Amino acid sequence: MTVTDQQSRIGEQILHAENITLGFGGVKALNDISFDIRKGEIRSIIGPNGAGKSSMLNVINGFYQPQEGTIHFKGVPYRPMRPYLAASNGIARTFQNIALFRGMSTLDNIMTGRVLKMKASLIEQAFYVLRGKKEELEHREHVEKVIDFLEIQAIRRTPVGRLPYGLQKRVELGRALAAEPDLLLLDEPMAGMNLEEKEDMSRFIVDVNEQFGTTIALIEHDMSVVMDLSDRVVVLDYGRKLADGTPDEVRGDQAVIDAYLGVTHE
Amino acid sequence: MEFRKMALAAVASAVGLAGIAATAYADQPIPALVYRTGAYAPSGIPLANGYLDYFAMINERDGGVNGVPLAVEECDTGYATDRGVECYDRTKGTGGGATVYSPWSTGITYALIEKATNDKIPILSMGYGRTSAANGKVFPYVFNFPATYWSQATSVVQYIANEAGGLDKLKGMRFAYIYLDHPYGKEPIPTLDVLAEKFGFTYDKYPVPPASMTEQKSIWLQIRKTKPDYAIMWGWGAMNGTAVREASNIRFPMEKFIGNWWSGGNDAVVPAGKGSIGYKSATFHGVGTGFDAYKDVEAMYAAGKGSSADKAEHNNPLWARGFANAAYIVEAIRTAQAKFGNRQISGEEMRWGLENLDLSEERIAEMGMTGYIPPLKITCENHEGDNPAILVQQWKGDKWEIISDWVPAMTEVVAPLIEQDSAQYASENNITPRSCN
Amino acid sequence: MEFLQSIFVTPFVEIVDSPYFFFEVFFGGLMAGVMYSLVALGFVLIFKASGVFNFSQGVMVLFAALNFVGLLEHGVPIWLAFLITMAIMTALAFAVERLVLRHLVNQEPIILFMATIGLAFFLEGFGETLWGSEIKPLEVGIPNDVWFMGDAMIQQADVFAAVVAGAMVTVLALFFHYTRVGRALRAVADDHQAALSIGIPLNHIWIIVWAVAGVVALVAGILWGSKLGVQFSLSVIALKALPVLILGGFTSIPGAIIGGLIIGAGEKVAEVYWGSVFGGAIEEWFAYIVALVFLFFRPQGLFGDKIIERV
Amino acid sequence: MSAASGASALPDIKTYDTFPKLLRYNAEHRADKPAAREKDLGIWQSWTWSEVKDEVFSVAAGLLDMGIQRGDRIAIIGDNRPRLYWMIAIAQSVGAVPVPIYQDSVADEMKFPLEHAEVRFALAEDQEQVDKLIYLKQHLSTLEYVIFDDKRGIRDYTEDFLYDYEDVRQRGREYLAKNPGAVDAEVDKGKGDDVCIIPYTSGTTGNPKGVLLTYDNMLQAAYAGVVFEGLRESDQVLAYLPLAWIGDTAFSFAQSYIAGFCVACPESSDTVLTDLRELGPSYFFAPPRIFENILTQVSIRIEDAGKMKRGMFHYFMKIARKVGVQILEGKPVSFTDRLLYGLGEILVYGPLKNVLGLSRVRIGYTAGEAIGPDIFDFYRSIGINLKQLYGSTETSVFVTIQPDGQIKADTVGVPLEGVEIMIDDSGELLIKSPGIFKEYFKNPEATEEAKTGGWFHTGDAGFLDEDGHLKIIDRAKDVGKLKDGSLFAPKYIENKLKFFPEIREAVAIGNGRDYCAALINIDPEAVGNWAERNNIAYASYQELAALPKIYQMVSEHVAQVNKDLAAEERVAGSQIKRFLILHKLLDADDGELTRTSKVRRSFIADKYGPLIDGLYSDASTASIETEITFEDGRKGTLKADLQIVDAETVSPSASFSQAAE
Amino acid sequence: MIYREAGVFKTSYDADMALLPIPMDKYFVIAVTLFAVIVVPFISNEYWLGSILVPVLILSIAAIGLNILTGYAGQVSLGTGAFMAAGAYMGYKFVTAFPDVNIIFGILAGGVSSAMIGIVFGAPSLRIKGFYLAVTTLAAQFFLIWLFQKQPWFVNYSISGVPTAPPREIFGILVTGAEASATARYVFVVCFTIALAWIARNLVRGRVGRTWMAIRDMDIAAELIGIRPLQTKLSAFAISSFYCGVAGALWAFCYINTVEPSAFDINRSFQILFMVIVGGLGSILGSFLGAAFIFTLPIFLNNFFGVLGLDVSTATIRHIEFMVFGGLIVFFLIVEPHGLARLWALAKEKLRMWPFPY
Repeated sequence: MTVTDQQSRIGEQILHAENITLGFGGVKALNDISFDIRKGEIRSIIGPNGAGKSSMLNVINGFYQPQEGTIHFKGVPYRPMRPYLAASNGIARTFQNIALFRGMSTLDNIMTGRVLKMKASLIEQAFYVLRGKKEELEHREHVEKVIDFLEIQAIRRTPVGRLPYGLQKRVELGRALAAEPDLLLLDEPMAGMNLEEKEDMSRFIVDVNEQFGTTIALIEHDMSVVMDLSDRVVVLDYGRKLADGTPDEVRGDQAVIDAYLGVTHE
Repeated sequence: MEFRKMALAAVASAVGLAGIAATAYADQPIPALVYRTGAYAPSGIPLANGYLDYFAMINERDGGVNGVPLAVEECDTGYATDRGVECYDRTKGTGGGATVYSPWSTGITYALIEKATNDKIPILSMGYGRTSAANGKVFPYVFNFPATYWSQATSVVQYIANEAGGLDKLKGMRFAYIYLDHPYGKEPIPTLDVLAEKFGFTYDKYPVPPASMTEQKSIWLQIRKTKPDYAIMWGWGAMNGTAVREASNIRFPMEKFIGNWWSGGNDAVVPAGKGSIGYKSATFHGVGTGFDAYKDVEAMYAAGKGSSADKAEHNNPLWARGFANAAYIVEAIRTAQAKFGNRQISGEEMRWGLENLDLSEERIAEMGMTGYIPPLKITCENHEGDNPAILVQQWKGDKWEIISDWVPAMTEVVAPLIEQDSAQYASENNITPRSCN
Repeated sequence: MEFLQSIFVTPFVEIVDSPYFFFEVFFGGLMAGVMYSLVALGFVLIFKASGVFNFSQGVMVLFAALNFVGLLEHGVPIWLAFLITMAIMTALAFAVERLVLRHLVNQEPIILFMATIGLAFFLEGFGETLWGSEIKPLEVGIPNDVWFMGDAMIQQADVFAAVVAGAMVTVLALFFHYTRVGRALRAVADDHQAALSIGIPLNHIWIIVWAVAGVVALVAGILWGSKLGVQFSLSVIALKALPVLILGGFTSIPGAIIGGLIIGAGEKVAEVYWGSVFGGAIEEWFAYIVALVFLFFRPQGLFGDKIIERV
Repeated sequence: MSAASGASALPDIKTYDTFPKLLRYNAEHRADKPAAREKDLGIWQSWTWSEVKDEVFSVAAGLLDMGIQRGDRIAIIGDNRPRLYWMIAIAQSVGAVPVPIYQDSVADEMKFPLEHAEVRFALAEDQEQVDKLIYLKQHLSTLEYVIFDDKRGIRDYTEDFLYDYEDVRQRGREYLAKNPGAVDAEVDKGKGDDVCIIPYTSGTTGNPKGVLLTYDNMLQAAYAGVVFEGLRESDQVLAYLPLAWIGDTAFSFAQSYIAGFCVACPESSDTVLTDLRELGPSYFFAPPRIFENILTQVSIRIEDAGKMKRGMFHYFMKIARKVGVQILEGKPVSFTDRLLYGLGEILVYGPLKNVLGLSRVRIGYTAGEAIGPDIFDFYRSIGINLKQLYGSTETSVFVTIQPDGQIKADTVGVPLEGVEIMIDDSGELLIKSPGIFKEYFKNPEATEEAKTGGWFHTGDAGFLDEDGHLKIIDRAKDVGKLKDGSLFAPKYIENKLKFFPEIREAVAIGNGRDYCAALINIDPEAVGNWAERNNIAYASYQELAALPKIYQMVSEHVAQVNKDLAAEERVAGSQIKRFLILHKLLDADDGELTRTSKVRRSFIADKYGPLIDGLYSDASTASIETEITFEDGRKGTLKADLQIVDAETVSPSASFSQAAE
Repeated sequence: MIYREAGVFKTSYDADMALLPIPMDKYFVIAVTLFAVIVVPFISNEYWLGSILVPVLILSIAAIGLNILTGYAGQVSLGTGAFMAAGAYMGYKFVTAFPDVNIIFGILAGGVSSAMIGIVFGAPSLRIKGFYLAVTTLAAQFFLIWLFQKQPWFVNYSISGVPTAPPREIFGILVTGAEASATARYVFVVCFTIALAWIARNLVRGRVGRTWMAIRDMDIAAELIGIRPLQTKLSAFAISSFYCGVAGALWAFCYINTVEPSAFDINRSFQILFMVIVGGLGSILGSFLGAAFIFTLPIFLNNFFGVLGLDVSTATIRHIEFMVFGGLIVFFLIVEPHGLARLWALAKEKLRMWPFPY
């Protein structure tokens, strides 16, 4: 990918977090963290276990309320945020431990991702008329595109509980994509995958970013993956921000090498 | 596989069910809605035994009523209305049509009134069910002789007045009314209201929820505090025993505690043991063991027939009540046979038999029931009978004893109430009261 | 206005007017609560160790009492009847583990819950087939007199029940703290893996805990039965234990005791002083409403483990 | 109009002598009939003939706009998707020649046909194919335009020769708006003897040859087939075999354009079986291998069923074997049997066909190799009208077809109208028919060799039987002799071995040697399942293949084959004397099989030399080191010591005397 | 075995997302429906219509209601009886207040009132989960029954407190009250049942159904994709209660003919929970199977001994019935914890794959 290409793809700030502090009891999970995410980029948050990565995602999508600091999303500051509000503002996410709706099929799981886009009244749904029917058909088509995109046609009707781990992860990504988010949060999308699955998932992440122009923020353990995928990387350690920059800058950062790279590459 | 086998069996037996209904009965069919299980079984078992024993005795001793054997089929309702309705529907067609029903439950009676009327099968809800059904003009198929709840309430008040030395002594008295929070328990309240107004007493209402009949502590604490002159109880099932037990716990004077006739079984006094001695209750038939009719039952037991219950059960007023109920039914069949011939009679004919039932002292003596049931005459207008009255019995620690004469009801109080309620019913249900002339 | 007064003024005036009576009501309530606690205790034991919401606990009370009183009627001495019934309850625990629980390992809680309802039906039918459904008086020599504290009357039977319940809880506490099995039971409540490491198979733990719950049911059955006679209605008191459970928390033995006391005292006081305002019989739902309101502020109950939500 | 009656008149192929002309005919006469379907986005997206014509003409106009010349070659590379089929017609519309290429070839394998055909345009299905073309581009001086169908992943490619199919179509629409009739004019220029298509044959030796077929070849051959079977508009075919294979072109393109039936493409190669079941085609082709696989699957799955069901299945299969074929062919059978068969239809055959997706098959073909009589009869006995057909790329497929009601498992049927057959002295089969190709593209020597005086040398050895049915024994060049002069037809022997479900592939050796020996591949699925049922543990194919029990089982099969061979006088001398089970599956990626899964005999003889030496010595083992290619293209070596076993042979005289009894 | 699906393919989402995409299923359901509405009334006797089919159908509606709440939205409720009671009492109030309005509206009014009450008692579900929630629904059970029993307004100040279901007509045919023929009541109830089952099916397979299941399967994830937990749970409570309310009203009007609290006691709640679980959580079909099974099993057992001709006392029969019933429940849960619907689905799957085992 050429440099010019990347610049044209990445736009203005979409999310801006300022001085975020989050504590549980006496423990500070996040301590005065500031960073931003730009439209169209792949932004990674890395750090060792317990660095506060997941907490950061949870703050972004409103699951935790930070004690201090503000977040602006699309220029609007967060009021006390609830997860469903974050979702309706265009933030979707996947989970480190798969959080699919196990009793439902792949198709239904992804359809559920489009819940916010469906407006039919209860009566219309009850009688399967007007919007109740129209929306189902329209959204089905969109969901089929997601299924096609993720190459999971063969498991369309399978209850997700029966799928192998790698496919479940893919379905979960599909559910998030179905919402057509402005910002997609991925919490360790490749955790527990084998090499081939990781490669597939990386391809999907890049494709999502390129094809739909979706801004992606991802947490990942696997450094090599992060460095290949990301436009910019934030490094956290013990709730503090160690470094922030392009993969190359981060890779060269002494603090990062000491705290993280040095450890894992032993 | 297992499931499939079972389903097949289910279908097979369902088919069988239809088959049996058509073939098994050739005699006078009397379905018996009983409850030998569930929360009310302690009351239901002696009732059922007495009821069935009389029919069995008639079959055994006389070979049926004028040669027509009685075919009794039990159906267990568990005192549940829907089960009762199902039992009714299941049995009403047996053997050419059920003769009569005694639902033994106010709830089931309510649910069956219209159905039975429609099916032209009479209901004998003896001393329970819908009181205003005493009005035969509106409820041609429902009978509730020999006395209704409302009559009973007036008789109880009358008895208290008698004990106190006259109706005027009621003025200023305070009663506690403990009742099952159920249509049955609420039935006498309008009457009590009228009586309170009329005689100047007051009464506190203590409802006992059916779901927690055994939780009466707070009620009796309050009674201990208010110290009423008399406690009157309209209880059923486990509620009776609990109440007597709690009353004895707070040292409530037992001779001032009177239950209605459904609170007068052995189940009411057993749990409290000695504490229940002195507890009174109403009854509309005699108690004890000395009646001639009982001897025939004992003879039957000796032959290994009947409910195979211990004859000690005859001491239980509830057994006696089931027995009396059956006796009334048999007499009504006789009455109907007298008009329609000595053969199986239909429900409609049975209705005529019930409506023209006339038990004189002589007839009662022939039945071996002197002192056991009072003389009775039913008419087209009056399905309660001409002589609503109660006896009062008292628990002596090992048996019940009748301690009063017949205490008549205040029909002048009850009649207008019946008139009013049945009129409301008639208007709600678009019924034109029939003419009895 | 009058209505408000009858809610907010009159009852308190009455309490102040007649403190002895209030004490009597309150104390009576506490004693009723002890009885609820005994039933709730059985629930908690089983829930704690196996995560099963055992709806049949109420029927176990009936079943134990039926066996006990049945044996007495056949002239078995009390102590022997007690021991035999304990053995029966233990056998029941074995049977339940072998025939039911073992086959339902790893099923959803609601399935296990339904299974215990099925068990309740079975036990009810079984017990009554064996012993009949007539009411049976139970006399085991529980004192039946009253004491007076001032004007307040105290039932000796209640106090006896409280003492028995107290002893029971003490024994259980000792059992849990000082025996290997007891410790395993506590461990299993926290973490099934940890319990395995103690070396007691999960199956055994289930049997033990069901047997203990059976004994608790027997004690409750004797106390209730000598009060009400042994009859079907005994099984219905299980419903009374449910609000106690939610108030106290499903997993806490002290919760069951304290919850029982609160519910008992609360509902009696409410019924006596406020019941008539609403037409009486409010204690039927009062406990549930209290529990519901309480849960709203503390979803895990009084002593239950805090529920932490994670992503 | 009733679709079911469907047997409307076929177009006159004299008038409509090219496919684009037929397309115009269809767009006019079958405008609203479905022409194509594809399982995509969860449903069967459908196009009518008029939509297809619109699409084809639009894209064709786009190509005109891009400067395509008549006679240019257009490579078509990819899975079975409607657009790829349309591209055949698109190319033909503007007088260009489509060159379909096997989509699973690696880039280097593609290079030859692309280079040889001097393609100027290419349609690549997706990123995978585009990548191959980009890699090859520098070697292909003629390639100017690469059009891609699925833009997934290609968005950021900067190569200036890449064009999005949809953009081309858009261009075409604009071009058409300016030049209406431009495409029609090009279509009108087409003639029956123009080159229609250049498929490349996957030769077992040497480079592939481009077979130049004219419209007349294709149309007349396909038309004969259509008439022979009464194909009609309401028929439906599932296009799942490689598009570059001439058979697929014939069934899914040529015959569809003539008969007007609908061609459906599966969602992906993973979902073919599901799609087959959903679609329920009425016209179905599969090579014997697939029928064999399906039957193997059936047997395996049935073995897992409950005892009762299994018993029922076997019972009714017995009934089917007894009378099924007769009933299918309308021959008289006893009433009881008919009744039992009817019951079986309800309980077994019907559901089975339904589950397999074959219940609506009206005409089923198999060809390419001999099909095991057991397999063939199995399908026929459950009521599927499966037939054999004989043909090749050079004959535009259709040479002989088994006519309904006259099916013999060991023949390939009777010649179609216009087909003449001759057996030369060496036993080789020669054919003359309207479908015979024009020439090998840029290979006059080969043309010379294969075609003399209008007769095409098929290279197959065979003969016509007494009923005029053609019987194929083997490749003519493969038929040889043992040292003792006995006839040795390797394929004949191999096929007999392969008819056992446990044997997947076999290579018989013996030409010029003392006796016949065999290398055997077991079928991992069938044998694995068998092992599982018998509680035999194994970790890998190699281990499985070396198990004594497996050897034991294969020995029995070989003995059976020997017994069969002994019963036929001509081949009785070539019984298998020694054999071994190979430690790896023969694989096209390793060059051991052709892309159409035919054994490359000489390559194998070379590669497994040490093993073959072992077979002709007294040794009881032989060791071998082979190179294998992993799925991701990496290579590795595999070492193994293999056991060699003496097979039980039957003395011919003994068996003849038996047979005579 | 019966299924012939080859060649059944969908060319549009409309067809693919139809209620019953497999033609065999569609024909089967249509046949069953027609059979139930047109044929059954002619071939069944009064007992079967009035005492078996009518209650089973009504309980099926209630079971669908509970299944929506418990099976689809994952909220366990033990208050079904109370919501049925709400429907019965409010339906009664409505019918007597507006005697000229069509009875259908009366029944629906019962459902709507029950739905509103359901919303109130569903509110705690935001904070309370699992068995804690189950027990709190008992608050609804006891409070509502107490309320209806206590307040004479609900029974129009009837002296007995047990009003009779007023007779009402549709097209001049009595459909409620004791005088209505079993056939009329059956047809009335079966039409309601079919309509409500159809609606339930539409709901659970559509957007709202997916949000319910999402909350059931993983409430946090559901919230993070934009599903409002409270709104979703309350909608489940409301619709569930609506179904229960309609069932309660029908129970009072078309089956027992009286409006009495004891018909809706805690045992009813348990009975319906049984139906849902034995039938299959999260299955509309299961609600029917469960209702039929649980309702008819005791009757069947009761008759069973009679058919055998054994001379067993009624009480013993009942006790054995209890034991067998309890035992069967346990047996079923062990054999197939997902209920009869799962057995059905497996059987169907078997038939679709026939003759293969999978």
